[in-house]
This record gives sequence, C-alpha cells and structure tokens, in this order.
Amino acid sequence: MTRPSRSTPLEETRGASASGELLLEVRDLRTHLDTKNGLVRAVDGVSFRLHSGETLGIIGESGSGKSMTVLSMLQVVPKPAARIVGGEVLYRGQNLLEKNEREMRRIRGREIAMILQDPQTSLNPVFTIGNQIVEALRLHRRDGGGKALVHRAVEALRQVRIAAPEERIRSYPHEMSGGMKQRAVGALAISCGPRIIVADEPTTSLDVTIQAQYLRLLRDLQRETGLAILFITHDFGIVAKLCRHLLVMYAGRVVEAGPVRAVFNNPAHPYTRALLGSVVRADTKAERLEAIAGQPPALWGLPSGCRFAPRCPHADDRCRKEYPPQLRVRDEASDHVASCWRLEESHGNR
Amino acid sequence: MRRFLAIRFLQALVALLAITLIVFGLTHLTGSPVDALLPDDASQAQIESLIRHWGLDRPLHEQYLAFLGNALQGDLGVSLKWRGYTAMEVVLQRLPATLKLGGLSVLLSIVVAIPLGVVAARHRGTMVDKSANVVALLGQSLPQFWLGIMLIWIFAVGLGWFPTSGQGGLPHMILPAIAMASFQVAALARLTRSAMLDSLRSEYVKLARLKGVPEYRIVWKHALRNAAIVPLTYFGLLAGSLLTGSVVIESVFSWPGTGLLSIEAIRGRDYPVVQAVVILFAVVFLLINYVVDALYALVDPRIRRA
Amino acid sequence: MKLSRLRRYPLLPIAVLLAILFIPALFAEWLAPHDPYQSHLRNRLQPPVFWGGTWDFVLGTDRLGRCVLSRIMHGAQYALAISAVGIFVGAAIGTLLGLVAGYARGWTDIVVMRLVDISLALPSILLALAFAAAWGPSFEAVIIVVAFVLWAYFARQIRAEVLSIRERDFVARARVAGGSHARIVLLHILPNVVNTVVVMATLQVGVVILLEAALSFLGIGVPRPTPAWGLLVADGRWLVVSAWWISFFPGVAILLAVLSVNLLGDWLRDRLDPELIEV
Amino acid sequence: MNYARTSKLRVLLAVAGAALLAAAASAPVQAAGKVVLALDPPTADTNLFWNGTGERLPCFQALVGHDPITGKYNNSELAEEWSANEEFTEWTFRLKKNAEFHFGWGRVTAADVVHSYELTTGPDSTINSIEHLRAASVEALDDHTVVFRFETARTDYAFQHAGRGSMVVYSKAQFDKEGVDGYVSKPAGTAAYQYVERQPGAGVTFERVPDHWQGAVPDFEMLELRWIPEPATKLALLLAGEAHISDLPREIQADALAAGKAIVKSKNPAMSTGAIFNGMYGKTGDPAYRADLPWSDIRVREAMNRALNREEMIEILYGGRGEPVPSWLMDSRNEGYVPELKERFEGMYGYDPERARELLADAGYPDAFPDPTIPIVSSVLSGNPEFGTMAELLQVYFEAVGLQTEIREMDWATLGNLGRSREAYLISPVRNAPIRPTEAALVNFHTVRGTRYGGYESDMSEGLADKLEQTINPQERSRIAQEAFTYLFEQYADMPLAAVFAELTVDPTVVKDWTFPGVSTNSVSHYHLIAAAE
Repeated sequence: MTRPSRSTPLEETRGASASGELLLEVRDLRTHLDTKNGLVRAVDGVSFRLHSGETLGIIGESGSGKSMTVLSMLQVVPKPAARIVGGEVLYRGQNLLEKNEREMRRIRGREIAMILQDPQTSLNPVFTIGNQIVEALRLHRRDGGGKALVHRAVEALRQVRIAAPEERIRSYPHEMSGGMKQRAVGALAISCGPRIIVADEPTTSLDVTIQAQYLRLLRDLQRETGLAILFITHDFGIVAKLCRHLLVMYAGRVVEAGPVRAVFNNPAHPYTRALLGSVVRADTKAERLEAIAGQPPALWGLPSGCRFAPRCPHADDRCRKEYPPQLRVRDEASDHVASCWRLEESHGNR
Repeated sequence: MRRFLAIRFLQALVALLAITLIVFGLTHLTGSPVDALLPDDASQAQIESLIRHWGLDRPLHEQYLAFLGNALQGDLGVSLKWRGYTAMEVVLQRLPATLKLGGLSVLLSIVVAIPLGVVAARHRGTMVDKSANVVALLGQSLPQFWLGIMLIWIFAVGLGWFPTSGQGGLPHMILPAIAMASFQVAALARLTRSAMLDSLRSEYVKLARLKGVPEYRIVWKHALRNAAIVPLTYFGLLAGSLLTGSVVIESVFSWPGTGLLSIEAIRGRDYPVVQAVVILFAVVFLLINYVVDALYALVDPRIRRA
Repeated sequence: MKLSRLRRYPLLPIAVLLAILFIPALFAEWLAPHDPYQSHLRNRLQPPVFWGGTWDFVLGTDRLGRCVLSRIMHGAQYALAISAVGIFVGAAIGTLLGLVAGYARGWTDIVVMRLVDISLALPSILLALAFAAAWGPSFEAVIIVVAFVLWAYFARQIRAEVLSIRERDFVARARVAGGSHARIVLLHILPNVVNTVVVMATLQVGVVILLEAALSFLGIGVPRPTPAWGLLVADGRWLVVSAWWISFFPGVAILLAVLSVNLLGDWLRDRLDPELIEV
Repeated sequence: MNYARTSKLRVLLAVAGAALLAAAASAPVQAAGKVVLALDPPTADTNLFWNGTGERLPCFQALVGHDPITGKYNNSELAEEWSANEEFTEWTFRLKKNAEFHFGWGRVTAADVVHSYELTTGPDSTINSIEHLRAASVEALDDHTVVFRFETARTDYAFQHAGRGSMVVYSKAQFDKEGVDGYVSKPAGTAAYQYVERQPGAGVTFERVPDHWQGAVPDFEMLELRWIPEPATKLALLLAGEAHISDLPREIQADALAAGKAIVKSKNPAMSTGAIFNGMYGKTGDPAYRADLPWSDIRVREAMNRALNREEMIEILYGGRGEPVPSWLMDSRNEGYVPELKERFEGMYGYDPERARELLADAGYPDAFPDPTIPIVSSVLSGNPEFGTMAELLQVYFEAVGLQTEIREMDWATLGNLGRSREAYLISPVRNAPIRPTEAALVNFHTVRGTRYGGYESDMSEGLADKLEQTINPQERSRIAQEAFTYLFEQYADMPLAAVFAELTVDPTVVKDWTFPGVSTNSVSHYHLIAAAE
C-alpha cells in the first residue's frame, strides 16, 4: 500500500498512481457565497490532484465545502449567490475556470460526470430514464441517429448491471427502486464516456447491502474504463474500501490529506481524529458528528484562526488567532500532510 | 383510490343538494317573476292568473320539493322568460360561448403567465423578477369592466384590429379573452414562479446542469415540466372566478354566454334559469376539479402510473 | 445604517398607500377642496386643470358638476371601510371555522369543509346579484357579499395549518396539562395562525376593492351618490371619450392602491409566513 | 415522447400566432346592404310576441297601422277599415284581402286574427294592457271580417290593435302544422322584413321580403338587431362602424355627434318623463294610506316641484332636446288636453327654491314628520342607467331646498313587488312610453286598479277615472278628462318633467334617415322606412 515517496511541495496534495495520467489539478480554489448573514468562504484555498484510474476521497461533515468544491470545479455553483474568486482548475492542462459557459458544457457530462447524493431527487421525475440518458448523449455524442443513441443508452444501463435494460429505458424514476435509480444515475454518468466521475455521497441514501453492491460496481467500472473517481463522503468506512488517497475538509479548507492508510493509522489533525473516533463509536451514517463537542461552525463569522479551534480540545491562543500552515506529517507516507499548529510543535520537539 | 373517489362523489352530491336549497331560497326571496316580466300596466287579474299558471301560489317547500323531484329526473323546469324553452336548453344554448371564451382566456393567461413566472424565477431577486411581478399584478389591479372598455376603445375603435363586441369567431374573442385573462395572470405567474424556484433548486436540475444541458433547456424543459403541476391545480379554483369574470366581461362585450344570461335571468326572476345556471356551474366546478386531477396525472407520471 | 435598514421595507408601496388610501381616508374632510356631494351644475364636465380646466377643480368635475378629486379622496374612506369591515368579517368567520374544523376534526371538520366546497362552488357574483335584488344594494349588502366570498379561503387555509400545529409538542403538552379545548385553541393555536390571517387579509384588500367595482358596474354596489371608487369608475365609463377624467382618475387610484397592497402583501408574506400558498 | 411534445407545442404556438395575425387582418367586415341596430336587450328575447311586454319584431304587423309622420291610426297594416257600433261595445275589423304571410304560409284571413288573439290573451301572456285587449267574444264573420264584442263601452279599442298596442298577427296555418316550435324557430309575419335567425342573447336578423304584398321595398337588404347591454360598447360599435343605428343614452350622444354621427328623431314626442309620488294610497278607507308621509302634505309636494330647475334638468338629461310639460300623462294628441295648464305651469310649478323653503317651513318639515327622509328610486339595477342620473339630479335639487333624501337602488321587480303589496312609499323617476290614451293613463297611474308602481290616488281621481270609463259621448269624455288633468295638476299629484322624442344615433354614411312616429312600445317602428345614404 505504501507508495514511492516523492519530493513534492508540501502545500500540494498528491494522489497520483505512478502509471496514471494527471487528469485534474486543482490549485488554491476559492469560492465565496453571499448569504443573508453575510459572506461565507465556502471553498477556501483547496488544492488536489487526480490521476486516471485513481479514486480520491473527500471527507467531511456536511457544510464542510466538499460538495461546493466539486461544483466550483465544474462551475455549477448556485448563481448569483456563489462566486468563484480564485484558483485554477486544470483539466488535462487546460484551466477550466477560464472557459466560458459553452465550453464548459462540453466538459460537463462529457469529460467530467457527476453522480449526486440522492437518486430519489436527482432524476427528473417527469422523464423516462432513457430520455434522460439520451438527452445527455445527444448533447455530447452527436454521432449516430436516434436509434444509435437509444442503443448506447441501453448499453450504459447494461454496464451498470441493470436487468432488461431495453425495457427499463422506458421506465420513469418512480417505477424503480432506490438502488436501481442510483445505478441509472451511474449509467447516466458513464454514458458519455467521461474520464472523471465525481460521486457526491452516492450511497448515503442506500441501505447497506445495496451500498456494497454499488461500491463494487463503481470499482468494476473503474477497472474496465480507467476512470478517475472523485468520491465525496462523510463515511470513513467507504473511503477505506474504495480510495487510496483522501482529503479531509473542514469549513472550506483541507485540514489533512494523504494516503488512506497513513491517515487512518496516524491521523494528525484533531478533527480527523475525532472523525475516526466517531466511526468507531457511532454508526457510519451519522451525518453530524455527535462525538465532537460543539456544533459544526456556522460558516459566517468564522474564527480568524484555525476554524476547528472552537471545538478542538487542544486549542490555544495561537490556534484561535492564526490559521496553521499545511505541514507534513512525519510518518512513512511522504505525502501525508495536515494543517495544525500542534504538528509544528511535534516538529519542533523533535 | 376508487373508494376515495366514491366518497368524494357522494359528498359532492350533498353539496349540490345544499346548493340547490340555497339558490332556491335566495331566488324566491328576491321577488316574483310576475313583477319582473309583466309590463307596468299589467292588471291584478293578469298577475294572479300568471302566478297560478307558473305555480307560484303553492307553498315554498312544496315548490322546492317539486323542483327537486323534477331536477332528479334531469328536468329543471321551463324558462319563464325565454318561453318555449326549458331552463336547461336556455343555459346550454349559451354555455358554449362562455366555455369558448373561458378556454381562450385560460390559454392566454397561460401563454403570458408561465413565461413571466419562469423568467422571474430564473432571475430571482433581480429587477427582472420585480418587473415581472409588477407586470403580472397590473392586470389584476384594474376593474375588469374598465379594462374591457379600454381595450375596446384602443384596439377596436382606435386601431380597428378587432371587432368591438358580439359573437363570432376568434377575432371577436380576443379582446374579451384578454380582459378576462388579465385577472388570472398574476396569480398564475406567481404560482409558476414559486414552483419554478423549487424546481430550479432541485437535484435533478443540478444533475442536468452537470450533464452539460444548456441553460435554456434546463429552465424550459427540465424545471418547467415539473413546475407546471402546481399552477395546474390552480385551474380548479379558476372555475368560480371564470363565471364571476364572465358576468362582467360578457356584459361589456355583449358576449351571449351564461354570464350575460344569468344577469338577465336574475333581473327577470326567471327562477328555473337561475337555478339551472348555478347548478350547472356548481357541477362544472366540481367537474373541473376532477379534470384537474386527471391533468395532474397526465403531467406527472408518478400519479399516472400509481 | 439607518437608511439601509429602511430599504428593507417596501417604501414605495407604503408611500403610495399612505398617499392614496390612508391619508385621504382619515383627513378627507380637511384635505378635499370641495364637498364630494355638492353639485356645481354650472361647472359640469369641467376638464382637469392640465387639460384646460381650472385650479378650482384640479381633476375636473363629473356630469353633475361634482369635484372629481374630492370624490376620490372621500372614496378612500369607503375603499378602506369596505375592505376593512368586509375582510374582518370574512376572516373572522373563516378563521373561527377553520380553527374549529382543524382542531376538532371528525364530523365538524367534514361539515365545515363541505360548507367551504359549497361556498367555492357557488358563483358568488350571482349570489350577490340575487342578494342585491332581494334586499336592495347597500353598504351592508356589499360587506356581506365580501365576507361571503372570502370566508371559505380563510377557513381552508387556517384549517390546514391547524391540522399540523395541533400535532406539535406544545399542543400535546397543553392538553396533558389539562387545558380546556377553548384555552388550547385560543392560547396555543390561534397565535400560531395569526400571521397567516394577517397576510391573507392584506392580500385580499385588492380583491375587495375590485369586487366593489364589479358590483357597482352591475348596479349592485354601494348605492349612489356615495363616492366609492368602483362606483366612480362605473359611473363615468360611458364618457370615456369626452370626459375621460371622471373614470380615469378613480381608476388610477384603484390601480395604485391595489398594486401597492399586493406588493405590501407579498412582502408581508415573505416576512411573516413564507409557507403560505400563493393563491 | 419529448420530441413529440415539443413539436406539438410548436404547432400550437404557430396556430396561435397565425390566429392572432388573421384576427388582426380582419377589420370589421360589413355586408353591403345590411343595417345593424345596436339596441338594449329586450325584456323578453323571444319570437313569441305575447311573451314580451309589447316590443314588436320588424317582421310582424298588427291590424291597425299608423302614419309614420303624425302617428295617427291608418290602414297601412292588415286591416282595410274598422268601425265601432254606437255604444262602442262592438268593434268590426275588415281585413285586406291580399295580405300574405312570409315563407309561403298563405293569405291572411280572419282565422289568423282569431288565432293570434287567443294566443295573445292566453294564460301565459305577459303583454302590455292585456285587460284592455281582452274582449267578451271574438268572431270571424267571414274570411276577412272579425268582430270583437264587449260588455262595456270601449272607446279606443283601435289602440289595442295598433303598433303601439298589443296584438300582432301570426299564421294559423303555420301553427297548425308546426305548433309553437314553428314560431320559435322561424315565425312568419307579414311586414316588409322577414325573419332570418335569432342568436340567443345576441340579436335577431331579418331580410327584405322579395315581392312584398304591399310592394314595400326597404332600402336595406338585411336588418340586424343586435343586443348590446353596455352603453359604452354601443358607442364603440357605432364609432367602429360595426353598427349603424343605436339607441344611445342621451348622455353620450354628444360623443357620437363629435365623431361625425347624426341623430334621427321620432316625428313626435315618444314619451313624457317625470317623477311620481308613490304610496299615495289616498282613496278613503285604504289601509295603506299614510298621512305622515312628507309628500302626503300638498305643501311638500309643491315644494318638491318648485325645487326643480326643469330647464337645467332638461339640459343635463336630454342635452336640451326636450319640452317642459305641465303633466306627464296629458298629451295634445289625446283626449282632455287642457292648454291653459301650460300657462299656469310657471306660476305653480316654476323653479323657486325660496318658495320651496317657505312651503317646507310652513309644513313643519322636517320636524312634523316621523320620517322626513325622501327615498328616491334608482333603477340602474334593471339596466335603466338614465334613471340613476335622474335620481341623483332629483336628490341634488331636493337637498338644495333642505329636503332630506336617500337614493334607493332597486330593480323594477322589487319596486313592483312593493307596489303590489301597497308598500311603495317612494319617489320614482318614470316615463310614459308609449304615450298612452288618456283613459288608460288615468286608470293606470291614479287608481287603485292601476299599475303596481302606483301614483297619487284619491276619491276624486278614482271617481273621474271611473266616470270616464263609463262615458261614450266624446264631448263629455273630453270634459271629464280635462277636469281630471286640472285636478291632478292643482294637487301637485306628480312631478312632470319633459316631453322627449325618441332619438337614435345613426351613422350618416350608411343611414340617411328613418321616419317613425315614436308611438310604439319601444318607440321605434316602420323599419322599412330606414333610408340608406346616397
């Protein structure tokens, strides 16, 4: 599981397999949100890389900015409230943030597809599954007539192991079970042959056995097509099963990143530790981490220092005043980093 | 489901019965047709003979029971004012005109209100949204008869685009339909707007965006198709306002529908016709509400297949 | 800071309402240049001052030589009185029945809801016509018609809300604590639907002003020579070509008042009761 | 499925667009040779004359016609001549032999007249003055002679058979074959226009009869009566060229004139107007009599009359086109005309607010009366908008002299109901149209037997009316009638206002003139005399 250590700048999180092509590199992404209560820095300097064939997990409580990060990447943030104010999103070397809406539409679905959390609501209830897949196909794959598109849609359904896809294609979402719906969403995502699939908590609403089946399906798809998967979740268990690398986000920032095993074995950030603790103690689906004292921070009026400070048992004055830099965690993984002043102490103590 | 419909049906029947009682009582309290239909110098003898002829000398409850008995057999009596016709015939003669006008006005209000609502939702909180709201409200802020007269003066007399009034084809219907529709636009546009807001916030719209679907398709196809259900329910409520509107609008435009008929019938104390109009409209009201349920199912496959 | 806080309020509609409805209604006696009932037969059909008339009759005179401006100002009183009383009666009946139906449920509920159905299915304008024919058009008749048209909407909405409120904890607690039904309804449930009632009532003001106009057009509104706005417009409608000002200015008053009330109602709804269905 | 839907929507939009364009392109088309009359909807929108109140459709004729200019009876319709016996208990009508029904229903015979009489006096008849039409017996002496017999003298029975009276002639042949349904769908008449079709609630259309038996050839091929309840719309119709003749209320005639329209008047005054004191149930012993009504006091009645500036009222109500009259029932063309009343009028009824106030003070008004309020009826509700203006105007004048007033909006039915139960204690604007023969007028408005709306009643008025009914001698009758009119005048029994002509607003580019006497129930008649421009 340990990967060859490389000399990389500390501020960058690496998640590359040696063989994979670097598909996506996000640098210092910042998104601001205007709310009734004032400005919210929903995404505040997030960076990561994603290679083909790789699965990167992003973990955090709800409101930590993980979904906003990927939405910003694809520029589908809720307008006009949200603004992407800085950073770069390099997809195969091209900065997506410099592209216009038209060009972005060619990226969305075609290059980077997404699976949303709740299949109950993410499929349009008034159109058939076939319709919804064919629509995407027609937008991105103009080759072939209507019949060819329908054929492709059937293929996509077959790929996600939906039985009798020729019939299912005429079904409306409400005629399918939750698991099947989420597979259909998966079919929709892979139908146009994207290189990256962003899966935003795709299994949250499924029960455990279906969840396992679904994860297996994703892994198989990845093996077959060499997809890169960006997997957003608040569930360490899933990350452990699926990902090699992960980012832990808190209040719009990456607080810890690194290989899954390294983070599991040696969680450096108190927040990560608390998250892991809650996995052990509570059921894995807990959306709110009861184990951590205090509430997730309201996203406005954040402390100027470490955002976790108000809930952190170790917080001191410095934590409250100054945001800690990203520091390397001293363990076997070279790319394990975290943002915590206590890390500096441990560095200094050495 | 069937049981539910059956119960609804029975309750509707009871409501209908109550309606006949109210209408019967109220119309008979308003005075006698002999006072309305006979000339000024009708003699006492003539009046009394007609009172007997029309059966108005019998006790009220007897008249009501007789009316009810006949009504159950589909006979609402003969018109006192339009002699030679039954009350139902008189009303049915005029009903198509009202339905045509009402239908066109509903269509017009949809054509105007839905885009207004959609655009307002799309540009929520901006000046566009606010102006759309004010535009929609404008039509609801003028007395309908006044708007009708203005339309006649501007478009029929001034510009000569449409005929001023009366029965006829589509050209005759445009102005009254606009006057009638103006009232519904605001409510419909606002309903569309709020439904669209919900729809645009939904996950499936997000997913459509993530699929690379162009914005206009997202708004007009994905979101609107879902949002359209909410304004549809409004049409059930519209039935009542349709008649209210038609009474005024039909007078202004001399449109020989049931609205105009009902004024004439009340002025003439033509009880059978008044009763027929009200009963018919109550039935239509209930019917429309059923139709709305059916339409609901048509737009929303979740209900259709349920 | 102060200004920006003010901006949160719908200033324009409030200003318009004050100028058109409230101030004239309260101070018409002092503000109006003439007695609204006083005919100046020698000055019949005078145009407004900017149309070749005189400052004596700023907005001109009607066919009996009465001052249009004064009549509009006094008309505000009627607009306000009809809406206030009519809506109050309608809202009170509707709210009461809605509360009882929603709280008691069972047979009471069924009966009230069927009454609502009946009321909605009856073409109100026809009933108004019949009613006016029976008892003669009068201020009271208009109020009764308004109340009759409105109550069902209130009853339906309030009942729906009560149904959900009565399931909430504080109601259960009150019941366990042994509160009487009346006490629970009045002390615990009513305060929770007051916002809805206020918002709905505000939104109905426009409806009522227009209803009064429609009734006047049919000759069953407030009896003349009362300067009710609807009657003013209805009365002047024949002379739209030559003496347009007779109906035009009251029409504008109606337009602005109804528009402002609706905008204000929207704002109130957003503030007080975002859940209210927008019909 | 979606594509189908989209395309359906597109088609729909295209259709709507095309329809709008088509609508825009079709300016009001007017068929050559068609004249359209925009009129108030009639009380009874029916082909069955006896179900109306006396408005005659242009396709029908009666026995007695009248001169289009003088309005006097003549033999221009179905009867060649008529006469009464000396006692006026037997009236004989001789029919023209060549009169012919439309649509091939044959010649007019005595049987048709008897048949029509029976229909018109049947149990469901709502016709004007039906009691005056009713005879003790009717008999067809031969194919072309009909005799009506009475138990009492009937001096003016011809009135009941003239255009302003009560009976038109239907075809018995049609009735025998098709029943009433035939009349409902296509009634045959005998006039120069024949029935084409009726649009319920919208109007009736007629066409010129080819080869009319009287040789009448109306200028216009087609004649359409269109019912338009809203006066503002009538005016619009006229200005837009969609209608060519309209009975516009006088208030907006000026607007039409300003737009180049013209006014055609009846050749004679068509009605007289005024206001009456209802609820004066003054015959001795009448339980409904109320001495405490303000207007039971003659001084109050005089004051009310003197409060009125009639010249100004005529200016406001009729644009100055009306003649003040000393009595709203007396007419120079009828029996019992008293020319002196006109001279005495200024002295007794002239506008004098000072005198009015004195009279009121004299009568102790308001304190002497338990309810000093004067209720004035406005019947806008019945679609008589001009009475609304009149009521308001009366109110203005009354209040100017210190009377307390209140306008009561009610329709005719309500007023009639009140009158029938003898509770109509009100002042109501009225019009006498058509101008009735003296006897009918006196009985109608000044006896207990009269109309529901009532008017001043007293032993004297009852007595004179009774006497008039029983008298045959023309000089004697005239004397009685004169006495009655003088009595009523001196009692301030009414508030007479003006004699006015029936006025129609016409489009002079289409209609040049229309000669009609102004004596029928709905004032207009002689449709075949509508003259086209050029």
